[in-house]
This record gives sequence, C-alpha cells and structure tokens, in this order.
Amino acid sequence: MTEEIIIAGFGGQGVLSMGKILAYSGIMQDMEVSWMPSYGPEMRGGTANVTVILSDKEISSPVLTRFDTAIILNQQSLDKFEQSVKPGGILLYDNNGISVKPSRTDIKIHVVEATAEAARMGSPKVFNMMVLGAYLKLRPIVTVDNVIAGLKKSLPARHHHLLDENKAALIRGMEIVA
Amino acid sequence: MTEEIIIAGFGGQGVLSMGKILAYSGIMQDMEVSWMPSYGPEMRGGTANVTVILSDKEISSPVLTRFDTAIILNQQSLDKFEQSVKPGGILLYDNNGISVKPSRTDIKIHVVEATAEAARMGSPKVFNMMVLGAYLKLRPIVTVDNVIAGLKKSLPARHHHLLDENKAALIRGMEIVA
Amino acid sequence: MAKGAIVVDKDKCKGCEVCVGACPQHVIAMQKDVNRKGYHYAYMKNPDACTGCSNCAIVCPDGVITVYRAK
Amino acid sequence: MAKGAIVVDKDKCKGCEVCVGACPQHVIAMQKDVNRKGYHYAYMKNPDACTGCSNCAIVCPDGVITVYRAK
Amino acid sequence: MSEIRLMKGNEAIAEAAIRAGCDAYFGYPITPQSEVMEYLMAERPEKRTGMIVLQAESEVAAINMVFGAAAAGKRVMTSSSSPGISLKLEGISYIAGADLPCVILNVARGGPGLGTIQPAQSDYFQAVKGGGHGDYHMLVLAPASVQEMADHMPLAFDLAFKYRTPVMILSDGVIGQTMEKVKLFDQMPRSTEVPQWAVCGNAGRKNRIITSLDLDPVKKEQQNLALQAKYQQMRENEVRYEKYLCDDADYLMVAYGASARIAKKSIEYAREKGIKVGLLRPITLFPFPSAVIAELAKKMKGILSVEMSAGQMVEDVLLATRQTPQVPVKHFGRYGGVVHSPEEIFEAFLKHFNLG
Amino acid sequence: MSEIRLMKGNEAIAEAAIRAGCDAYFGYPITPQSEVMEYLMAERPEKRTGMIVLQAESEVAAINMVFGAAAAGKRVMTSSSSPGISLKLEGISYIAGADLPCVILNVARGGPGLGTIQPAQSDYFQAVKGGGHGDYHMLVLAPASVQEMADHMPLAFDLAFKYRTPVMILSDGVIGQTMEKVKLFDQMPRSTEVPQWAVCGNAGRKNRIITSLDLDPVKKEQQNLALQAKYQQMRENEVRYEKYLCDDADYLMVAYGASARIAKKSIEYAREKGIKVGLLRPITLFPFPSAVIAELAKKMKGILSVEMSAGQMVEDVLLATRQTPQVPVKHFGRYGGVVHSPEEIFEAFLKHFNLG
Amino acid sequence: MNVNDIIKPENLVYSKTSLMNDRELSYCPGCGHGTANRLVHEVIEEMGIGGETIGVAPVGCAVMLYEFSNLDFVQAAHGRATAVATGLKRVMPDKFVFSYQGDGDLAAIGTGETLHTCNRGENITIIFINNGIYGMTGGQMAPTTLVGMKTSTSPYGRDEKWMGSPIDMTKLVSMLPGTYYVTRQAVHTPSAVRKAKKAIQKAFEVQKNKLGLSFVEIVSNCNSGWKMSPVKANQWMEENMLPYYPLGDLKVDGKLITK
Amino acid sequence: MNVNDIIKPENLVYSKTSLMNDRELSYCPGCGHGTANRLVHEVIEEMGIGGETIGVAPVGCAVMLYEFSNLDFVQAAHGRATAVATGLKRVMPDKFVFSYQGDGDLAAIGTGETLHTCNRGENITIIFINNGIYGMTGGQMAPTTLVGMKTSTSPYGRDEKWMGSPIDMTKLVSMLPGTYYVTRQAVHTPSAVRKAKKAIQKAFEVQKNKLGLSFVEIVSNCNSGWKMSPVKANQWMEENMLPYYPLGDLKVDGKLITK
Ligand SMILES: Cc1ncc(C[n+]2csc(CCOP(=O)(O)OP(=O)(O)O)c2C)c(N)n1
Ligand SMILES: Cc1ncc(C[n+]2csc(CCOP(=O)(O)OP(=O)(O)O)c2C)c(N)n1
Ligand code: SF4
Ligand code: SF4
Ligand code: SF4
Ligand code: SF4
Ligand code: SF4
Ligand code: SF4
Ligand SMILES: [Mg+2]
Ligand SMILES: [Mg+2]
Repeated sequence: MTEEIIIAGFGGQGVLSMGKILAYSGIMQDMEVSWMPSYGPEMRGGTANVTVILSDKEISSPVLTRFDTAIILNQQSLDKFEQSVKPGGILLYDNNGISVKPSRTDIKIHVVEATAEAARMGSPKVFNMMVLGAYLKLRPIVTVDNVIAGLKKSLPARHHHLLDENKAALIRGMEIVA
Repeated sequence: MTEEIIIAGFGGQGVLSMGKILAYSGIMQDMEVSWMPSYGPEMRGGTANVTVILSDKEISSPVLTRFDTAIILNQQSLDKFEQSVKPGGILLYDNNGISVKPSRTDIKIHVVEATAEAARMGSPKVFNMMVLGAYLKLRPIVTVDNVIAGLKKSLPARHHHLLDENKAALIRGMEIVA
Repeated sequence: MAKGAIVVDKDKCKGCEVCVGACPQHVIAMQKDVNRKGYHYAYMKNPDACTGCSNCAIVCPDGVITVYRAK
Repeated sequence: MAKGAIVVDKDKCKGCEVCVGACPQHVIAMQKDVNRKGYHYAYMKNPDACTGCSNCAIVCPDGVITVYRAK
Repeated sequence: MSEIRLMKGNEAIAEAAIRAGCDAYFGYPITPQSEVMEYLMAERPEKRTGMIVLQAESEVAAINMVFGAAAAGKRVMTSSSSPGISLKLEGISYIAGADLPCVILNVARGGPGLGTIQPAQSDYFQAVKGGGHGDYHMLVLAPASVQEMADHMPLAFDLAFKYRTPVMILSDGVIGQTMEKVKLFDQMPRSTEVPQWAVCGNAGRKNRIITSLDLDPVKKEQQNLALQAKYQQMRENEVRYEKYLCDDADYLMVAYGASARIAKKSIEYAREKGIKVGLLRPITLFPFPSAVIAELAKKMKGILSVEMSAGQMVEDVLLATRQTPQVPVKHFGRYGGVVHSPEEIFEAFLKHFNLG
Repeated sequence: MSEIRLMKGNEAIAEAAIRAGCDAYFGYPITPQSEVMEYLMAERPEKRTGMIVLQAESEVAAINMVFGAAAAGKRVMTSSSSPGISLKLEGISYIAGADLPCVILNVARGGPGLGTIQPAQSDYFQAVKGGGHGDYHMLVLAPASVQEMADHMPLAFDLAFKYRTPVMILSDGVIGQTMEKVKLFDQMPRSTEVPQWAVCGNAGRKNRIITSLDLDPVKKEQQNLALQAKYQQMRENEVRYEKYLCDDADYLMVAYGASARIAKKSIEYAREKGIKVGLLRPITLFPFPSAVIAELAKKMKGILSVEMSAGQMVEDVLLATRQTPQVPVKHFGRYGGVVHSPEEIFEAFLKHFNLG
Repeated sequence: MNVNDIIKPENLVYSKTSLMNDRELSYCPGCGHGTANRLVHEVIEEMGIGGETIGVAPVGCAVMLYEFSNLDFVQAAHGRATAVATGLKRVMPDKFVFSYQGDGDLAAIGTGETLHTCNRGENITIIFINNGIYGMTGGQMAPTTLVGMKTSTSPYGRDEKWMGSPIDMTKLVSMLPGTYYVTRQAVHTPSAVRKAKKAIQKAFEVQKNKLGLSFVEIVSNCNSGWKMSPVKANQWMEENMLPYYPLGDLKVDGKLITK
Repeated sequence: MNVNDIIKPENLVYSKTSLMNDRELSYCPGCGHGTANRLVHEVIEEMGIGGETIGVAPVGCAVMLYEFSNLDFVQAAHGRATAVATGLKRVMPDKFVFSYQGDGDLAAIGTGETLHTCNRGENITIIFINNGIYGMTGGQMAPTTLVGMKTSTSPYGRDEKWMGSPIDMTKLVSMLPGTYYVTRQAVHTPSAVRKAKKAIQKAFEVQKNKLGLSFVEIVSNCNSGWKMSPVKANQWMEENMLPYYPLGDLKVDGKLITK
C-alpha cells in the first residue's frame, strides 16, 4: 500500500508539521515515509506545501505531481492542486476562505470545517490536527495512537501537555468530516 | 633561413635585452621573430635565459630545446645548454668565470673575452653588446646598422646618448671573438 | 474635531501594528477582520483625533498609509 | 685591541651592505672581490675595532654573520 | 544499536558527521543547506564528541579553515550550495594540490548566478571535471536518499583519508530538504592518531610542510603525476553504482541523486506499459561507472541520461559508450531549479526513442 | 595605418584593448600576466581614449567591478591567471546568468593549488565546461601567437556583445610572455551607444534590471533555455579553427594555443621523416570545432590530442569522433608548468601509433 | 470636520513615493527594510535624480528591492555590492550609484569590498541595514549579532569567546580617509525616520557634490529572525541594539565626530 | 687580542638560530624579510616552543619561508593565511600557530579574513610585513603603498583620488575587541631589531597565555620593488614610511594606547 499525499495552504497554517506528524506515524507503523516540502526564503509568507508518501515498500520518487490525496487549506492551493489528484483519489479541504469550490467529479471531495470548529473549541491552533483527523477518517492508514505518538516525537517535551488537546481535535476532525 | 638561439647567463647580465635587441633587428629586416624568456619571481636572482628565433618564414614553436646557436654568459648556463646545440651549431661563450670549458667536438665553439675587454674599455655595462658583436661576426644574420636601430628602439630616448658606446662595443666584439 | 485623516490600503496592510504605537493621538487600531492575505489590518478607530501628522505613514514599513490634512 | 670578531659566511653574503652602516665601530667594509654568486661580500676591514656588539649580525638579513667576544 | 529517525537529508548528514567522528566543520549559511550548520550548532557536538563547529565570515574563509584543519590531519568538512561552492574552488584546488583529505557537501540549487534556491544538478561539471584550476579531481559521491546522506558521510571521510583527497558529496535541494526514515549508525570514536604527513609541531622529528607550490615545474609535474596515479587507482577501486531492473532491460536510464529517484518512478510507469527500462545510478560520479555502462550499452536500444541540468553527465555517458556508437544516447533534463516529474521523464523517454 | 611592434603577448593584448575601444579594465596582479595591467597603467589610457584602469583589492572584487561596468553596457575586461580565475568563477556565473558581455583573460599557469608560475593549459575544463555553478558556458578563444593576442581582443568584445556573454581568452604563460612581431590595428573609437538593456539611470523610460535571480524556477528555466539557445547559435556560427597540413594527412594532431605552435614544429619533424601528420588547431574552444574534427577523423589512422594538461581537451576530441570509434584517439601532455618540447611530442606521437 | 471632507487630493500630505511601484513588498510584516527602501526612494525623488540613479541590491531580504522600485537596478552577488557599485560609478561618474546591503552582506562576506571601496573613497552612497542577523536565509548569526543573542546558528546565544564580539563596521569605515560622511540611523519611530531621511539626503548630496563616499547605517529589526512581534522587536532593538550601536553621525564633512 | 683567539666556540655571542636551516634565503639582498624570518625563529627557539609551533606562509616573497625553517609549515592561498591559521588553531588549541603575511596578502585580498580572524580573537600570532608593495609579483601597488610612490601599477605615483589612501590595517585591527596585543615595529637598524624581537616575544607570550590575538606589523623595505639599493631603501623607509606608519605599540593587554 502506498499513499501519496499533498498538503497545501498558507505558511503558518501548520502544513509542514501536519506532514511531519503523518510521516512520524508512518514510521511508528514500520512504513517507509517521505516528506518533501516546498521551501523558500522564510519570510515570504505565501503558500506552503508538502508532499508526504507512506508506503509499505521502498519509495521511489519523493517528488510527485499526481497524488492519491490532496489536503487543502486555502483557495490558492485548491486552485493549484485540484487537478493533481489522481482519478478516484481524495480531495479534502477546509472550507474557511474557500470561495470557488472544487468541481471535479472523478474524485472524492470532502470538506471539513476545521477552522470554524477549532475556533469554536477555543483552540484555533489545533485546527490542523482536526484536518488530519478528518483525513484519517477517510484514509485510516495510520492509527490515532501512532499519530499521537508521532506528535509526541515531533513536539519538544515542554509542549507535551498539549497532547490531549491535540488528540481531542484529531477525534473531532474524524467526526465532522463530510 | 631560420636561426634558433638560446642566450643564457645570470639575471642582471642583460641576457633578456640582448635577445630583445636581436629580435628588434630582425624586425628591421622584415624577418619573423620570437623571443621567449624564462620567467620567475623577479627577486630570485639566479639564472635567466631567452630563446630567440629569427626566420624569413612563419615561426612555429617559440619553445625549443635544440638550438643553432647558444650564447652563454656563465658556468651554470654552459653546463645546462652545451648539449642543446645542434650538431654543427655554434656555442659562443664569454670566458669570465668559466672554469669547466665546453667539450663537444661536433659543434663550433667560440669564446669572447667580453667581460674583461669591456672592463678594460671602462664601460663594463656594454659587455653584452660586445658578446652580441661576436655573435654577429659568426652569424651575420642582421646588420650592425639594424642592431643599432633595434637598440635605439628598445632604449628610452633619454639613453640614446649611449648608442655610440654600444656600437663601439658591438664592433669590438666582432674583432675579439676567437 | 479632526484636522487629519488617513487611508490604509487594506489589502496591502500586513497588520504589523507599528503604526498603532507611532500615532501620538491613539487614532489607529487593528480590525478584528482579516484581509485577503489573512492579516488584521489597521484602521482609524478614533478618527476625530487625527491631526494628519503623518507619523503613522512614515513608519509604516509597507507604505500603505496615505495621509490627508485639512488646510 | 679587539674584544670582538665576526665571521661572515662569504659564500652566502649577498653584499647588501646593511651591516656596514650598522656597525658603530666602522669595522665592516665590502670586498673588491665577488663570491660565487657574484656579490661583493662583507669583511672586517678594521678588525681591531670590533667590540662584538652583534649589531651587524642582528641586522644581517641573511643571517650570515657570526659574532664572538672574548670573555 | 542503530537508531531510526525521521530527518531531513541536511540533518541526517550533520548527525552522521558527528557520529562519523568528524573533528571540525566550517561553513557559511546558504539555502538550501543551512540546516547542516544549524543542526550542528543545536547539537553542541563539542560536548558530544569534541567536534568543533565554527561559522566562518565567508565561503572562502570556510574552505581555507578546512584547509588548515585538514593540514593538521583532522577529519574536517564544509558545506554550501552552488554559488558558495564556486567561491570555494580556489581552496579546493589547493586542497587537492596539497594532497589533503576533507569532505565538501554541495546541496546544489538552480543557476547560473544567484539563480534560484530550488534543487538542481547543474554543478556536475564543476564537481566532476574540476571547477577549479589545474589537473585535479575530487572523488564525488551522489547520495540519492536521506539514508545515503547519512551513510556517505563516514564513507566520504574514509575515502578522503585513503586517498588524501577532497571528497565532494554532491547532493541537491530535493535530497537535502526531504525527510525520510533514516537508520543511524552508532557513534564512532574520533581518531586520536596523527597521520604521518600532518603538521602538528615538529617535536622530535623532521619538520613537515603542507604545500601545493613548487616553483620548479618539473617537481610540480611529479606531484601532478602522483595525483593522476591516485585518480587511476580510484577508477580501478572506487566505482560505485546501483543497477535497477537492468537485467532484462531494452533501454537504460542513467541518473544520479534525486533524478535517479524520480527516474525510478518513471520506470514504474514504463514497466506498467510493458516497456523494459532499467536504471543505472552512479553513486560515484568521479570515478564514473563507465565500464558498467559500456557493458550495459551493448544490449540496449537507447540510453537516456536524466539530470536536472541542461546536459552535463550525458557527456560522460557518451564517453563511456564510445564503442557502441549505434546506440543512441539522449539527454533529458529540466533546470534552473525546476525538478522534473516522473511523468515528464517518461514522456521524454517515449519521445526520444519514438515509442510514442 | 597599422603599426608593427615587438611585444609580449600580455602587452599586445593590453594595447589591443585600448585600441579596441575598451571602456574599463579591473584586475589584480598575478604572474604570469601582471604586464597586462602594468602596460595599461603606464599607457594612461584614460588620457588616450578615456578608458578606466583600476587595480582592485582582489580577483573577486575585480570580477564584480566588471559585472557593474558591464551592466552599464560598457566594454569591460579583466585578466588573471589560474588561481585568480578560480576566485572569479562565482562572478563569471553571475555575468553569464545576467546575460552581460565582458572579456576575461586567463594567462594560465601550472596547478593545482598555488602550483607554479610556469605555463599550462590545465584550465581547459574550467573554461570550457563551466567552472562556476549552473548551466552556463563562456565563449572561449585560444590565441596561439602574440598577433592573435592582439587580434582576439576586438573579436572577443564583438562576440561578447553579439551574444551578451562572457568571453574568455584562454592563453598561457608561453603566449603571454613571448615577444613577437605584431601588427597593431588602428585605434577604434569607444562606443558612445548605450545598449537597450544597460542600466544608466532610467530618465524617460521603464526601469531596467540586471539580475541573474529568479525565485520562480520556471522563470529561471526560461532564462536558462534562452542561454542554451545562445550556445546553440554559437555552435552554429562561431566555430573557428586553423587547419594545417590536413589535406594529405594520415594522422591528426589537435592542439590549441602554445601547444599548437609546438606541435607544428613536431609535425615538421614528422614530415621530414615522411610521416603525414596534420594539425587541427581549435581557435574557439567553446564552441569546439567538433564537426570538422569528426569529418577529418574519417580518414585518419590516429588522432593525438596535445595539451599542457593531464588530458582535458581530449574528451572533446573523443566526443567529436564518436562515429569513428575505430580511429584511436590518444593524449599527450606535460603538465604542472612543464612545457612539452617539439621533440617529445614527436616521440609520443610515434609511440602512441607504433610508428617507432 | 468629516473624514470624507478631509480625504481629498488637495489635502494630501503624505503618500508613498511614485519612484516605488504598487507591488506588495516581500518583507515580513513590520520589517524595517520596507521603511528604509521607501526613504531612499523618497530622497531620490525629492532630489529629482531618479533618472540618473542606479541602485545595487545584493543578496539578502532586500534582494528583490528592484521589484518594488522604478529605478534602474543591478542585482549583485552576496557581499559584492560595493565592487559592483564601483564598476558602475567608474564608468558613469556623473550618475548616482548606491548600494543597499544587509549586515551579513556588508560586514561578513563583503568585508574586503566594503573596506576597500570606502578606502578608495568611491563617490557612491552605501545604505547598510544592520538587523543583527541573516534575515533572508532564515535567521543565522551575523557579524553584528549581539552577544548572547540567539539565532539559528547560535541557538544558545552568541558567545564572544567562540565567535568574537559584534563588529561595528560603521565605526571602522569612519576611520578611513576615503569616507566623507558616515552616520548611524534607525527607522522604528517617526522621529528616527525623519532623522534617517535627512541623513540619506545628506548622503546623496555628498555624492552629488562629488565629495566622496557616504555611508548610512540603519539599525533595523528582523522580527522574523528574532522571533518577536514587530512591535516587540522594535522595542528590543531600542533596548539592546542601540546601546551597542548608538545612533548619530560618526563622520561629517570628512571629519570624525568625537564625543 | 688576535682575531683568531677570539673566534672560538666559547666566545660565541651570536649565530643564526638553529631553528632555521642552512639553505640560502631566497630574498633579494638586503630585504627585511630575512631579518624578520630570523627574529620569529629566534623567539620560538628561545621560548622552547619549536616542537609545538606551526607556521602559515601565504603567497608573497616569504612563500618559501618553509624552505629555510625547521618548523612545521602550511603554505596558504593568497590572503587566506589567517583562515588557515584559524583552522589549525581550532583543532589544536594547545599548539602555537602564527601566520607570516605581506601587505598585499593581509591588507588587500585577505582583508576579510584578517578582520574577522582578529575580531574572533583567535589565539594566534600574526606577523605582518608591510613593505608598501607587492614584492613577489614584481612590484605592484599595495594597499599600503604611500601616496606618490611609484610602483609598476602606479608608474606615475599613487594618486589617492584614484586609488585611495594607504590603509593602516594595524590601526584598524587594534580597534577590534578581539585583538589583545597590537604593535608596529621595524628591522632596519640594530635597535629596531631588538625592539621588534621583544615585540614578537610578547606576541607569542600572549598566545602562550591564551589571551587572544597578537598582531605584529613590521615595516620593511622592498628594495627591488622600490628600485633602490638596500641601504638607500632603509633610509627612504625611515624618512617616508615611518612617519605614516609610526613605530610602537598600538594596543597592549587588550587596551588601546592613546598618544
Ligand atoms: C555566495 C553566497 N553565499 C551565501 C548566500 C546565502 N545568503 C543569501 S542572503 C544571506 C545573508 C543575508 O543577511 P543580510 O545580508 O544581513 O541581509 P538581511 O536578509 O538580514 O537583510 C546569505 C548568507 C548567497 N546567496 N551567496
Ligand atoms: C589568488 C591569487 N592572486 C594573486 C596571486 C599573485 N600574488 C602572489 S604574491 C602577491 C602579492 C605579494 O605581495 P605581499 O603580500 O605584499 O608580499 P611581499 O612579496 O611584498 O612580501 C600576489 C598578488 C596569487 N598567488 N594568488
Ligand atoms: S496622521 Fe498622525 S494623528 Fe493621524 S493617525 Fe497618523 S499618526 Fe495618528
Ligand atoms: S504599519 Fe502599515 S502595515 Fe503595519 S499595521 Fe500599520 S498600516 Fe498596516
Ligand atoms: S660585532 Fe659590533 S663592532 Fe663588531 S663588526 Fe659587528 S657591529 Fe661592528
Ligand atoms: S648584511 Fe649580511 S648579507 Fe648584507 S652585506 Fe652584510 S654580511 Fe653580507
Ligand atoms: S526575515 Fe527579517 S529582515 Fe527579512 S523581511 Fe523578514 S523581518 Fe525583514
Ligand atoms: S622583491 Fe622586495 S620583498 Fe621580495 S625579496 Fe626582493 S626586496 Fe624582499
Ligand atoms: Mg541582516
Ligand atoms: Mg608587500
């Protein structure tokens, strides 16, 4: 099983760390993983994206232009990556700030109101975990426990008190995905 | 006609300028010329040599290892270049400071006591012109007038009063070569 | 009554808040709303106090404030 | 009478004459002769005056002067 | 016990440097490789192993600090990206000319000039033919994964010391920035041995001189001949490569580093369509695996050199296949910071060999 | 009226620069080419033509001053020798990447490292393949006489401006230091025209930008493609070479610069012995005269690449003769500052082709 | 008076200089580069020399400066802006040439070019943005980084024993006979901006009158690199940077100011 | 007393240091390099640290220094001696490391390395031979060439309008907190030699005590480059160089000497 994912949004939305948590979780499950970010001068804000691959065999190219799943966090990224999803693949997006919705019919399109829900829960920062939860609902390639373990690995110890909050967001994301 | 010459001696003996004067004279007579010095960090004293070629046709290599004529001004250069004279060629040397004389029998060996004679004439600086005179006696490839014209070209105007002295040395060199 | 007024180019404001502290009259505050780039942007919260002194504009790193003063 | 003496390594002397002026006793002069490298070399022209002060030796760029002083 | 981590290529190589017993790192920031020094600084290797990490005032200073520490017989390295490597070339030529060992990492980006900060492989000629002056070569390793970024580090030091030569690890922005699972080897001790040739104060022995100068060209030629003999030994003993699906292949792709990974994916596409394509991935770019390519060429219908450059390695492929002039050798690359996709490699492959 | 003088190659090229209407020279001393700047300084060209001559604090500064003056649309040049050229490579890559014209003279010496100050041709790869980072080339001229040192100067500027490219004149210590008769062309006027692309203050027009940067790799690739198109044009239009006794030749020597002169002498020896050898002398090293060599190769029994290097140009000869694999291509060279003699070239020739 | 009555063309007292275009600046929110960019353009516009001015932008966060400018520009290699400016100025002595450089650029890799350009007294203007860090490459230590300051390559704070003290390049160049006007300014408050602008103006006037090299340091924040909000960063700058890099003229009319 | 009675081993008061070998120095007659070479070796011998010392010789007339020395040596690229010395010292902090550099090397191409090595306060010793010219390459202008001085690249005399003023690198480095001992000496007279030797000794003692960077300039003649006899050259140096480059300590114990 190989899952090829693109995660894209604004810089600052936690795109890269979502990918990292996924990759960590993959390792927990003894999978091969690859995480390739778009990179650039730090300050230029703008968009960020990361290609994440999880597989039970050796990964050939970390560079992809077509994906099984696209996880999209803003309009620009939606415009850019909608066409990159393989037929039959998944496009999952957070609907905050999305004015032009995806239109393809040959892929499975899902939406998650994570920004809004996270704000409602009073912790807007965990919105990306919520999106991740939504994704895992659709594609349970790694277990929630491993995601939390992965998160723990990627967080410095002083932030470990946030783990519970993140787990809650993850699970909430699984619930609200549509 | 092509004449391939090596001139070699101490730095400071005017080796390079002798070569230059020869080359200038060659130009005066519409010949092709080439003057290739050994070069190095200025201060390292030691030996200096220059390969001069005069020819009535295009000159191929400015770099040579065998010569029609070797003009030698010290022992080290004699040791180094005696074997480089082509059979039948000329080896002309100033005998000042020469302890081990040339020994080849298949070349024409000539000696000129230029250092001593120039000192006797009270102008030790023109000794190299005397050697040049000796050479021209043996190999009149350029005329004395052209040598003087060549010398004039290579001397800055403020030194032109030295021309007569140099011409005298040139002619004296022709007389004393043995 | 106001003698001055500023216009903030809402879409280009980056919400840095440098202008806020630079205004001697405490005219400027940040909007709750965000602009297209996701930044809260500056606006005249207290327009009556503006003297048109331009302090805010000259410190705005992005040069997105235009200042007017009644003659 | 001399209290000091110098030995110049004749073959390594480069005839720069720096030692000549450095000697407070005017001991040193240059030979008419040249050495193997073609340089006139330094020698004690006035050996009786040498005090063994080493001035000449420490300024000799080529370090070719050795100095002795009677105890 | 070996340890599994998720790391960027740049981080893995930095961690591997510490574990390989590297004595010193001197560098200057430049994207996309600044993580190397940042990782080292954060790790405080001077506490872990005594390794020195110093940020130099420039790339030129950094390579000359490397020169100094290498002269002391230490395991020393630097890293940079394309424009920074250009600045190091005089120093690299000196290091080669003085027969010193060291490791230089180039996480290459698009050029020429300031270019872009995106990945590229257009420094191949510079690395392999000798970008600096004079007849020298570096031994050049081309890792294609984060794992190899780590594993090439001790290998690079071993080769550097075996041949007393600068070793370049020629990577690119993809490999440097991508995170993968990496199995880290255990900490190796830093060497306490002072090599026979190293300067370290001459108590009790004849003094030692580290130099690339000989004003006498005949002696300098001797040193050059010794260099050439080293290179010949490398050609005989150090060629490294990976063969992938070559046994039944009718066509061959040649690609290194990130390009090799991407080419593999395009070979998956080809194989799905029943076209038998194999990959020869040079792991050493100098010495180049010419013999194995020459051998493979004999049974191929066509060879495609895939590089993120306008065509550099393809010349070495052409040179390697001189005895099979009938086999077409083609080049495909994107460049200036554009990374080719598996799809476009596959399409280019079809087009070049009229398999449309 | 043209004027005849006896000059060193270094002096001839300096005088030719003044006469070619060069606007500015920026350089740093290094043997064996310091006479270039010395001659210019003594000539006070600012009085003769208004040409600026400035001694920079380093080679790096010099090439970047060249970059600045070239950006202004001026005819500008620098000169150095091998280690100094290595230092200029970042700047050269920038100049290529920004599509600027300039002339760079390398009077090459033995390497690697500090090497010797004696003549060499071991910077061929650096000059021709692109020693700096990124996919760029310089147009490379290789004068073989003092006359060509002079004549290549206006040619170099014309080509630099025609293609907006750095042009390298790759010479060596022999050609730089040798005096020969030279016929100097008349003074040409300095250009008063400001090219369309040059920066000079934007009064009355859109502003102009000179840059080699594009953070967007797709755009940077466009610039790269335009560069490659230029190089293709050069290959089609600018190949220059000299054929010497090739018509009846059974064997071919390929040699440039000083080596070509020396090889000619060795061909005299061969001809005396009745062996028919010809010489192909590339005058442009990039673009390389591959087609003519390929054509000549067809009727040769053997080809010898003669270079003062351990074997660099020979790769381009091998690439050129890919369709005639049966014709042996050999290399002979001395290096590290040793200049081969006509005799040893001849002997090597005999040995390589078993004509002993 | 109503706001809308005030906002009329005839009441305009301040708007962005027309020598800059409408493109959004690429700097982080609150970065001093934007203000410094603008001041330089304002001065050039007010002096009416935009048509005779060439800017030189080396690598650093301001590398794209030319994207926001209507001036002719040359993008220079890291550290080499003053060499490029020298080349430009020597062949066009009657044009205005300025470089706009960061502290990494001017005081680390470009040290040689900076000192020698200043020493030659090239008749150009150097604008030097000292934010104590390598902004563009993600916040590494610069030669001007304060002792104890944390950056990505001094994650435990700059240790002067290991890395030396922060270098005061402006003071050093003021010691050279070639510099004619040397000053240190900031742009974080309205009054600092006004002074900085006067200094930049003076610098270009020195160039206009061919008096020699003028050098304007601007101490600025790099809030991203410092990992602070822009407002905090300016505060921190005032409290920490300015004591070490005190504002004011260092050399006027070719004479050192001794305090 | 008879000369031959004096010349006895027991009467020996001065002979060339045994840390130098017997090879003939490659310098021109009367060149100060020879004396400076010797002083450095004498000090190292007297301190008994020859077995723990590594010298760095960059390009310049002293490039072959290692040929005359019994010390370990590294030959460095032009201008990079202090970077090489930094590399050596950082990996061998307990050894003595010194560089021996010309003015072209240290003050032109090596400006960046010089300043930053000094600024980092590397615990090394820099010996800086200022002869106002590029000796090795045949007498071109150096950054330290005096105004009006003729060289092969300033054949009509250095014009400070065009080329700037002679740069006083020693003064500049004394301004940096990283330097601990900075002095300027000469070796053209016996008393100058004695002072210079003391200074070099002090410099190595600073290094021994790990106090920071010590920097010894030696103003010297390049009689070949200046086209004078050695004796004339020393005279000219005294009359022309020393007023511009006055001898004496510039910084002692980390404190600037103010005169
Ligand atoms: C030769 C070279 N080395 C390194 C770099 C990477 N680089 C780009 S900008 C920069 C430093 C930026 O810092 P600074 O000059 O202070 O400018 P800032 O971004 O802080 O304004 C560096 C190291 C480069 N582009 N070229
Ligand atoms: C990169 C490089 N540039 C230039 C040179 C040529 N070069 C050798 S020594 C030297 C300058 C020598 O002057 P200085 O440092 O003052 O030493 P001196 O000979 O006067 O003692 C130069 C320019 C070189 N070897 N390498
Ligand atoms: S113009 Fe002055 S008073 Fe008005 S908002 Fe700006 S700073 Fe405040
Ligand atoms: S200073 Fe400018 S960019 Fe910052 S908040 Fe105010 S208006 Fe917006
Ligand atoms: S030792 Fe003193 S007195 Fe004797 S020769 Fe030397 S300088 Fe003169
Ligand atoms: S100083 Fe030394 S080299 Fe010079 S003349 Fe005296 S003894 Fe000879
Ligand atoms: S990184 Fe720093 S210097 Fe660069 S734009 Fe952002 S705040 Fe400004
Ligand atoms: S050239 Fe000058 S510095 Fe060099 S050895 Fe001769 S006198 Fe000394
Ligand atoms: Mg900065
Ligand atoms: Mg000097």
